[in-house]
Amino acid sequence: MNAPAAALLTAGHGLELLREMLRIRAFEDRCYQLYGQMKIRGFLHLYNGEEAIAAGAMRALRAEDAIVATYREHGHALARGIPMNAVMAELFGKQTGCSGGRGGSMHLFDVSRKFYGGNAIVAGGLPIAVGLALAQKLRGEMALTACFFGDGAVAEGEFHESLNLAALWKLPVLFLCENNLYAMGTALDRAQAETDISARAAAYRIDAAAVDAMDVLAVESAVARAAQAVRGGGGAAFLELRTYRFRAHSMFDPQLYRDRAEVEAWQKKGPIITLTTRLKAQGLMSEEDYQRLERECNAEVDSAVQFAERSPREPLSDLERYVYAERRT
Amino acid sequence: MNAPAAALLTAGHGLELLREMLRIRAFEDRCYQLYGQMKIRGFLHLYNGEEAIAAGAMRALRAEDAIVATYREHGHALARGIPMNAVMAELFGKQTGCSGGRGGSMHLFDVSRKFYGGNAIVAGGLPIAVGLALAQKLRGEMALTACFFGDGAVAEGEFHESLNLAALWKLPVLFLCENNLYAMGTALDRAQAETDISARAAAYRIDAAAVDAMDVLAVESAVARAAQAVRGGGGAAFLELRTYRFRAHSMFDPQLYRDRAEVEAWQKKGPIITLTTRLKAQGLMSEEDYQRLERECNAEVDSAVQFAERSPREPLSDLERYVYAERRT
Amino acid sequence: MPNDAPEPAGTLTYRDAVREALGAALREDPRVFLMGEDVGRYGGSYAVSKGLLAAFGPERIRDTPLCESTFVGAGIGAALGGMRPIVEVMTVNFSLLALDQIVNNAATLSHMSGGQINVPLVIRLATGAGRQLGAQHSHSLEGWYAHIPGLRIAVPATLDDARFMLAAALALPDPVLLFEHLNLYNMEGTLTEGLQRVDLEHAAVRRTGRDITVISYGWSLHKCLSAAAQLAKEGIEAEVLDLRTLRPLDDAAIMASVRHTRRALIVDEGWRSGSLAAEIATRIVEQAFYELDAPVARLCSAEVPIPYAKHLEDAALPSPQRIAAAVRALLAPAGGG
Amino acid sequence: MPNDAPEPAGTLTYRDAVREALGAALREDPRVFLMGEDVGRYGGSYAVSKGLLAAFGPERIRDTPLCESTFVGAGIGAALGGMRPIVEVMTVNFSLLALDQIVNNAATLSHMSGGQINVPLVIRLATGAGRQLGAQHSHSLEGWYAHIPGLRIAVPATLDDARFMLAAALALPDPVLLFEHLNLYNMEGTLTEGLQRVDLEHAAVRRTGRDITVISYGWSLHKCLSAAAQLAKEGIEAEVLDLRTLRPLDDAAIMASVRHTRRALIVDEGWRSGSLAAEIATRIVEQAFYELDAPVARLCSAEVPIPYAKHLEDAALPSPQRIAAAVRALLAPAGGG
Ligand SMILES: Cc1ncc(C[n+]2csc(CCOP(=O)(O)OP(=O)(O)O)c2C)c(N)n1
Ligand SMILES: Cc1ncc(C[n+]2csc(CCOP(=O)(O)OP(=O)(O)O)c2C)c(N)n1
Ligand SMILES: [Mg+2]
Ligand SMILES: [Mg+2]
Repeated sequence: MNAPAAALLTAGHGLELLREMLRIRAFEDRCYQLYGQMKIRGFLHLYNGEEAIAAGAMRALRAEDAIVATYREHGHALARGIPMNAVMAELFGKQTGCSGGRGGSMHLFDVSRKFYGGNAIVAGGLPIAVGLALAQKLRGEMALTACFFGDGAVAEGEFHESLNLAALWKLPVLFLCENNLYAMGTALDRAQAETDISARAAAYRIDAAAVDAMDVLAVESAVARAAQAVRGGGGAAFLELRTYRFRAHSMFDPQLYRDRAEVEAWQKKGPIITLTTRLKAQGLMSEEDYQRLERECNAEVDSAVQFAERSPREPLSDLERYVYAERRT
Repeated sequence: MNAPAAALLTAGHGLELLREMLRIRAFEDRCYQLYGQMKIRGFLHLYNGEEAIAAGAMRALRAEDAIVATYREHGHALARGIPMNAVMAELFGKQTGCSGGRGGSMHLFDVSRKFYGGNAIVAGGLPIAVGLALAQKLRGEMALTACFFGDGAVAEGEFHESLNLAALWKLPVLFLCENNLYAMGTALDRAQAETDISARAAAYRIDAAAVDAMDVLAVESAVARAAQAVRGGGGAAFLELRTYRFRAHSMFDPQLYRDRAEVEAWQKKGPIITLTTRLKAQGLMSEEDYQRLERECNAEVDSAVQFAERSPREPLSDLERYVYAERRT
Repeated sequence: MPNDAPEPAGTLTYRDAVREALGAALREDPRVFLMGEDVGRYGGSYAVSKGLLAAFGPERIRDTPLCESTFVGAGIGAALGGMRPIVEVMTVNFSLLALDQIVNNAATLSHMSGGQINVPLVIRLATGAGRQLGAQHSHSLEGWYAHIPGLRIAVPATLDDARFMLAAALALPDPVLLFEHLNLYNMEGTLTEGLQRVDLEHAAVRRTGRDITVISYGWSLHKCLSAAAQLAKEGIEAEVLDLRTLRPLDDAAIMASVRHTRRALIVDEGWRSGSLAAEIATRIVEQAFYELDAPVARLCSAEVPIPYAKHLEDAALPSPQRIAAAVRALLAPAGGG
Repeated sequence: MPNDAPEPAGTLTYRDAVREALGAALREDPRVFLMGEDVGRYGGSYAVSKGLLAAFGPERIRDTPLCESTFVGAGIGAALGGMRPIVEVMTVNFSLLALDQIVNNAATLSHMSGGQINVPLVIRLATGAGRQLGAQHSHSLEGWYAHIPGLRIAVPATLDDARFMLAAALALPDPVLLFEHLNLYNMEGTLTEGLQRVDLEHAAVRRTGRDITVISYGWSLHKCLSAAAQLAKEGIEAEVLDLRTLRPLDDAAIMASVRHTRRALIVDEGWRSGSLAAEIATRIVEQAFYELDAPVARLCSAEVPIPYAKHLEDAALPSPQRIAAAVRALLAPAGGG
């Protein structure tokens, strides 16, 4: 792993990152329950274990940057600043949801925050990110487009086409590959002839590095550094963020393809534990602080659930709205 | 270029290769005329300048190997042994054509020679080649699938997907990239962030080498060596065959994108001149031999044209045949 | 046909029936193999292929990387090379990535080669909406695929068809797409005793009636049957026709029923404009115009990317209630002309 | 609308008209750029964009590598990012490689995001058969695309539309696909004097008549007009309707004409089964059944991958002769019923 060393840690900084990860974790755990209660439906892909990526990366990005994510994007949406109420309401299919209830878990949008979705087609977001970056370049914006996708996406043709185009045209795309070692039940080495994903990216002459994504500080600093290079006009950059998914792929996955022991081993080095241990060891956080953070996050989730429950649904008469634009631009 | 050294040359060997290249050249030049006379229609992509690839590669392959080519495949069809009559009749749209006149220049087929086409979708043949090789492997055949495609295909997603799958599953595919530096009017360096195509292939852990494809002997020996490795169970191999297209992309191309001087410089080192010079220098061929070969090739073309002219067309009543298979298997 | 396959006893699900079909095909013909994303270790994203990896091993139950275009194209190539591949595209939504291979290669190779080549490839795809999966995971494109000459499109709606259509498809030298609606996998029932094979040519009357022909297929068929049961209580006898194959269409069966009932409603989960329902309606007009007592009608999905929220999704799709209402409207005294 | 664009004087080709439209759009709006394979240095594979690179430079006339899915997807992204991309997919045949981006993203993003997002993307595609290009290069899929909600499909058949539809498409915040038939590029004529804009909503009557409505679009329209001229000599007055946009369809114009003539023939280069012609026929039956004097008829391409040989290709496609014959058959005394 050739990631940059993590920055010197302050209590404020550390607690903010921890809080973001705890928020996401609390949100995901509640979603799991709500799915059992049939409040949330459709496909639900949880982010447990991978929180350091969204938390670390979003902190290193700027408001003017554009974001493209996948169907496993609750964490990205929350860390980007979409209010939890709007995200939860979306999962409830409510009008107050960040996509008006039409998108659901896999299609969170918030254009005011340049959050261009959730995309449920593996690798489908990459070309869109390339296009957003092309627009940024053509318009002379000092911004970049951050594109999140999984290790599974690396096998798709669009990965190849998009990396080549971004490199060829020196576009400000930051490719962020969340390598959690599995695409559904398919382990990386049964999907890729070359399993070193950052090496693959380098074959397009894109600056690429691998990062231990169980360390949120490593993620943050790697993204910050890469983003700086991209903003400086250096063209696209690529980070392979090595992580692990603690829960099943979706709510329908019996996890026949991996051992419980493997999951447990990874859980022991999870991003929340890792940061918590470090903060405590450095005397930057007490157990009390930690409890308080957790309580606050749970309270936020509680109130998001209440908000979602109480929110109205889109009227049926609006079913056919938005298929075509209503405003003329 | 890390191609193997060319084998020691005998007169018989050299003249056979030269004859094959001259046949192709004579065929292509006649096609050019026939297009002007509107005997041949549709898209016509000529192979002038690239003859060493088909001639050298086919000699190194075996009857049991399968072949997949592109829309620029007259040379491959002829060198594979499809009778010139059947190829010419195909271009005339006649019943005696190797595809019954339904395919035309871009869709030559001869299943008895395991020639699985002509494909007019750039990179569209690669997945098919992977599948043919999968069948060979599953059936335990000691055969491989040779897949020809251009430098333009390297940018397509199917290139990436196919190389990965062939490498991952260790399939007996021999990828033969005809790098003539242009995809229509798009020069390689305006299409690829990394212009070293064999390096790109190596990123999939496929053995890859670049070959000077103006030297038919180099092509032959490189293909023979790679084929041997593939047949030995080593999985896929990749050759980048460096060549140049002497004529326009197709009959509609005003060639705005390159200089006449560039073309002329390449013509001076063309594969026929190169081999001719060598054979003469080594005293293996006289000018008379050369003239005789050329006459014989032209005569073969003459009679192919006559055959095509005299052949019947498919009856109109057969228009809807073959959309679905007529035999049940 | 499966000789040595044990006859299933008693109740099974549609999922079980497809799995049995796969097992029988694999046992019977060494050229058959199954290939697709997560068909092996994961057990199939809808658990259809669960257990097959253990039974048949990784050479014949092949997990692929995510590369729809290439593994479908590889299926074509393997078919050319003498195998009988069954390619699973996890859902029809992802098949859009493989459309070039399906339309430009699988569908054309036979004709374009003057009949030298056959492509005996079977592609299985999950299809349909109704599970709140949102716009990118709820397409019903089987009718759309039926536009393409060179392809055969079949839709098993019953347990019998789920169990035996695969063998019928494998027996054909042409590319066949089999569409399995998500909502059918958990449907329970029993197989018809003694049934050994089905064809891919004929539609089937699933309920007889005299007042109107309701034409459908797949999951929608069951909505039609439930509407017909309701209508019967009101004294309306609807004949319900299961198309079974969408390409080729069984015109004879359609016209025979329509000539008998003189009215027709087509129910189709595809979007209305350019739907298969339009094709069937047009054929009825072309072939039986003067025998109609009312304009042919169709009930399709609303023309929207299918939304996530349940109430919106429900409103977008045909339902037994809406089917029954459409039938009643067609039987009401004609307006106009 | 182009204010400063010089009014073309005299005769021009359809190709020229498209090129002028591109030039005007590029001049007028700095957000517009053109992107696709060989649009720049090569001059466009049908020479449409010749000269634009010199005039507007490589940032705005962008040659792409061969990667249909990604450059179409990049067009979507650029549209989201505030640009007004015109993406050229060299021909509709290759658009199959980009179908996932078009159907799963361009067509859904607005609805799926609850209306937050627009995708003001224009995709231009050459389409059609008739040049002996064989099965993989002769698709007519514009009617097929018209099945997809969220897309707008327009087909310029005249010089005026070739010149002005692009601006109309760019003015819409939705994804618009513009299909240009290969055979039209060399068509010559003059622009209507003083015309400044066209809409993308209305069909147009290109010839008036009382006996039958012949409905078509694109290149086939011209075959219909030539059939109508022939029929007029025989005393049959066919009204010829140019659909102009295939999604949305202008039902009002279709019905108005059919109510007037009481007979309709639809001519469509797409394959018959599941054709746009079927959709139009069905709408006519749904909306004007009791006003029809004969069953609606359609004339489409034979259901074969289009063959290379000229006589076979000709036989596969609609022709003025076959159109005229179909009209005569419809006007013959009705059989049956
Ligand atoms: C094109 C496409 N093919 C298949 C699927 C089904 N599918 C959904 S998620 C997934 C695995 C993706 O794995 P990865 O990219 O590693 O992301 P992760 O789920 O691990 O975050 C698959 C196969 C899909 N959504 N899109
Ligand atoms: C998918 C696809 N896109 C575009 C085209 C149009 N086209 C035909 S040949 C060609 C260039 C291909 O170049 P290359 O692969 O280098 O082969 P070459 O013609 O040089 O032999 C293009 C763009 C096509 N046939 N298929
Ligand atoms: Mg993964
Ligand atoms: Mg080339």
